[in-house]
Amino acid sequence: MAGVDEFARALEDTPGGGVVLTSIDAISNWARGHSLWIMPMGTACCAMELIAASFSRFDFDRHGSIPRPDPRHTDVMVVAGTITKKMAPSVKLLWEQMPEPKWCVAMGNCAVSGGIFHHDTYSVIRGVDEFLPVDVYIAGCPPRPESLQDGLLRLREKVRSESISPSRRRTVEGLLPLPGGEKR
Amino acid sequence: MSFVWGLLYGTGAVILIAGGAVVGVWWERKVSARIQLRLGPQQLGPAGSLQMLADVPKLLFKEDVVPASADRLLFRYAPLAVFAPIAMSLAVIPFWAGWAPLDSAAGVLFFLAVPSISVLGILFSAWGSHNTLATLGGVRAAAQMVSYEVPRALAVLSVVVLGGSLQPSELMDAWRWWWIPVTLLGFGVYFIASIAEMNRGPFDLPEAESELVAGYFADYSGIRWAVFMMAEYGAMIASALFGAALFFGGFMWLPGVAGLAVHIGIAALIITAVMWVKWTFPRLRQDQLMTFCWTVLTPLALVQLVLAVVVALWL
Amino acid sequence: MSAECRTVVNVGPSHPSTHGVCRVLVELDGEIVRRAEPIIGYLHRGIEKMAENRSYLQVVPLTDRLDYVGSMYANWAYCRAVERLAGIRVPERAEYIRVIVCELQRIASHMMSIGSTGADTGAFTAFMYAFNQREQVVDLFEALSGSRLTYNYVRPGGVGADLPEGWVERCREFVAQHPAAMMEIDDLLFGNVICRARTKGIGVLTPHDAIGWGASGPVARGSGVDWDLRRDDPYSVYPRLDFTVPLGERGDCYDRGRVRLWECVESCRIVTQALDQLEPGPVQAEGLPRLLAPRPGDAYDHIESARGSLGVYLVSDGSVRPYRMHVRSPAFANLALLPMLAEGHTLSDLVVVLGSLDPVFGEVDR
Amino acid sequence: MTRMTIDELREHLCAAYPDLCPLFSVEFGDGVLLVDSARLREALEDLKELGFDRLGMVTAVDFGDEFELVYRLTSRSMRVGMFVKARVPRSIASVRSTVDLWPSADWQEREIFDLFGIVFEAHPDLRRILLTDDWVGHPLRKDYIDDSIIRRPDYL
Repeated sequence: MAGVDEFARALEDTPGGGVVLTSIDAISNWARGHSLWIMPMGTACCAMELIAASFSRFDFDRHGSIPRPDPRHTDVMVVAGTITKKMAPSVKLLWEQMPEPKWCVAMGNCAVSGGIFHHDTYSVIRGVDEFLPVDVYIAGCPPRPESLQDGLLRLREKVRSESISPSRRRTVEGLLPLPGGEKR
Repeated sequence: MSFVWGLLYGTGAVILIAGGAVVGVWWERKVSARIQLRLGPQQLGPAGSLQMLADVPKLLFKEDVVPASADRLLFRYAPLAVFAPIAMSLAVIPFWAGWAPLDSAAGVLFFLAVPSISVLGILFSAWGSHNTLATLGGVRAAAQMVSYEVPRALAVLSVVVLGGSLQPSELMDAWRWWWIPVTLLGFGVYFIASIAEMNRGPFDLPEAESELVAGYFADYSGIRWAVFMMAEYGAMIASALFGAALFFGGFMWLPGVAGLAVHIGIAALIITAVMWVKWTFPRLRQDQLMTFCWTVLTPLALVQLVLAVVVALWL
Repeated sequence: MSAECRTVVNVGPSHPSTHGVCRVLVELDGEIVRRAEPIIGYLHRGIEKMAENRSYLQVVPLTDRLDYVGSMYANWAYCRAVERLAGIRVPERAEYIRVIVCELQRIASHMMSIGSTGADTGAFTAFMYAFNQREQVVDLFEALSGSRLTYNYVRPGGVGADLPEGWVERCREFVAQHPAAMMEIDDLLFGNVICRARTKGIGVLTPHDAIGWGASGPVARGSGVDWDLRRDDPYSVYPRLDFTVPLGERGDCYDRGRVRLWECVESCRIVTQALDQLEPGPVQAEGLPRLLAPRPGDAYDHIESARGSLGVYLVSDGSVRPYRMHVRSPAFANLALLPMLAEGHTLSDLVVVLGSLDPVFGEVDR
Repeated sequence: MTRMTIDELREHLCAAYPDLCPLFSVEFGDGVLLVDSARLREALEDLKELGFDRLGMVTAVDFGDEFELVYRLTSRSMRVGMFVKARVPRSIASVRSTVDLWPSADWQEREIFDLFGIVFEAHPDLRRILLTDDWVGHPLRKDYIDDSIIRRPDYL
């Protein structure tokens, strides 16, 4: 993305370039927002609702969101379900395999905070935000597909505020270390 | 002069395939949705027809990932090696009475031979990705595409026997409506073999989603992956247009632009049938796929060929 | 080919057809699987440990999350163990309701399994059709418990709430249309020549192995092992209901799928009979203390879940919390068969075999 | 093939193996055979001979100084299930594997090894199964300590 960054900087330095930059941003954000392909990182119960979401009844294809099992083809990782210490390195690896720009949705209480598995257990990571930068949190155990729909539409709003220019981009903390150190 | 003509043609073919792929993907999403009791894209444009206008720029703006362990040269240029032969194959398809963009004396042969080169591109991508699943997919694709060449060529040959020419325009001039019943079996073989050629369900083993995740293009992202998809749809469009011309007469039914419309209409029906098959049938296994090719499809194509020869001699 | 030519392929832990988070290390010789080793534990959440720090009633929501495709089963198995331990008598109406919801749950769970056979073989459309049937069951359960997936409905001493108004009629409607819908899915999937070719003769499980490896449910019955706890170790009101236990012959993926299919039809019969016999009454045992504290000892009880015999082993030390809870998970036992069944088949068959064992990893890993 | 009651089972067992008879008791409606850990293997072999062809469940319970191993056996021919229990001292938590009798013990014994640290001798492949290979400790032991555990406030 270095070339894009330089191009964006050059545009900002050019008089009137800001207008062009804003237009490019508008187009790319519109396109990205309306074509959020899902990487279904379903591990537990929420995965069932994630499946239901793209099936006949709820049909996320209506919004242009289709699930693709291959991380390289997707934009949004929907972490649906409990992430255990054994699973976390795989989730992180899949996240790293996704091409930029990418977003992460924590679906369900387990992915948000550990939920019902927050206390007393030795193997669960309490929230996927301990090692991934989460954009949208969806509560529920499991959330209904409608909630996921709402979450994706909110993500679309968030995408709308992004920019290809580094100076206008929101700052995200990159990848966080896995709790308890790196294990792979 | 021929260079300029070639440049013009190339641009035209790319635009045609890109446009066709955009419409095709939308159509496929709608057709699959209808089959699966869903609605499909709905939000952008009437019936979601502008959905691809969002998808394509998104893929364009996506990061272009090259895995660290990949063979960079092969990995980067494999999509082109898949796409270019398919775009080239469009050149010999007759669209107009007495005219094809490249009306070569061996045009039919060209159409059968050139798209097969894309199997090299698939092998490049599979090998270049340095990924076991991708390699498996690539090897599957190679075996499958090389094998299904045979029945496909034999099926087309039966039309050639009837027409007595390998030149697309001459072949089409010789075309008569009663060829349809004579070559119907041939069309069946051509249809099935073409589905296998373009790696679509139920022959989509190279990219089998439930086994190999995405097969040979598993490591491609953004626009490079889009080129693979375009090649797939391009192959579908080329096969459908060519089949519509040879087996159903295409533009021969009506003069001028109306004929072209009929041609495209028949091709669209064929494409829809391809999608219908994909979204209804389960996937074959590799050994079943090969057995089917050699013990069912090839003999059937030979029967068709004999039939066509008999008819041609009898006339 | 010599052993040096083997390729090791890693399937999972996030793979479209592992039905959750299972990793299978596959040694391939060309396309032929020479060794497949399932690696589980990616969803091990320590539910058994958590249960030791919850009161008996608070464990019920945890059991929901065990088998998330069929939450009612784990609820029921746990509640039966608690009831056995604490000597609770469950009212008859509650038993009938439990049977009804569990048979509906069997339909919902089998729909998922049959549908995913379609998805594994590449016929995604059949999955959608099956899932639509599942959605209807889920709707019924939502009316009962307010949740689409984790019901927390079967409680120690009865069920959470009585059937809402009009529920029986809705249930009858569903059960009436289901066999026909089932046949449609059957035509779409097992009626298809490709699907038959993909499942027949694949992953053959002999009855001897099925018994030795502790397989249960449709996996064992697909091999012709005539063992169904509903009939052979009758519990609840099953003795009063008339049903047959479908059996397979060859023990391949096809038979396992067909057994599931026929079980759904049988479940419809059971639900109809149970609805006919349902009489008004209380749905919760009277006089239960808010905090159960059974006398010290241990109890085991099992039910026939969609995956096989699901047992819960509870140890009480006389306090208000279980001293130890262990779940005998049928999916865990069935999944152990994978290396044996997949060997010698191709990689494409591996996913079909895995799908036909119908593992739910919440239950496998616990 | 009728269902055998607990009493019939006791008679059947006593007739076949008189030495096991005094160890048999009934608890919450289930037959329980409480054996010494040294004789566990022998008892299980005898019961397999008797017709208990399925090992439904193996698990362990931590009782402080001792671990109790619980085997749930089922017989298809007699249509009855029963328990075999044996206690092993915590200091030498080791017992003979039953994989050769019932293959279904394979993964279950691995699980017990993983979560309790009880070693099964002659097990073909005794590795951790649910937790990662580099995990420290055996979590289902009552004295397991892990800094990452957050204790739940005692609401009840």
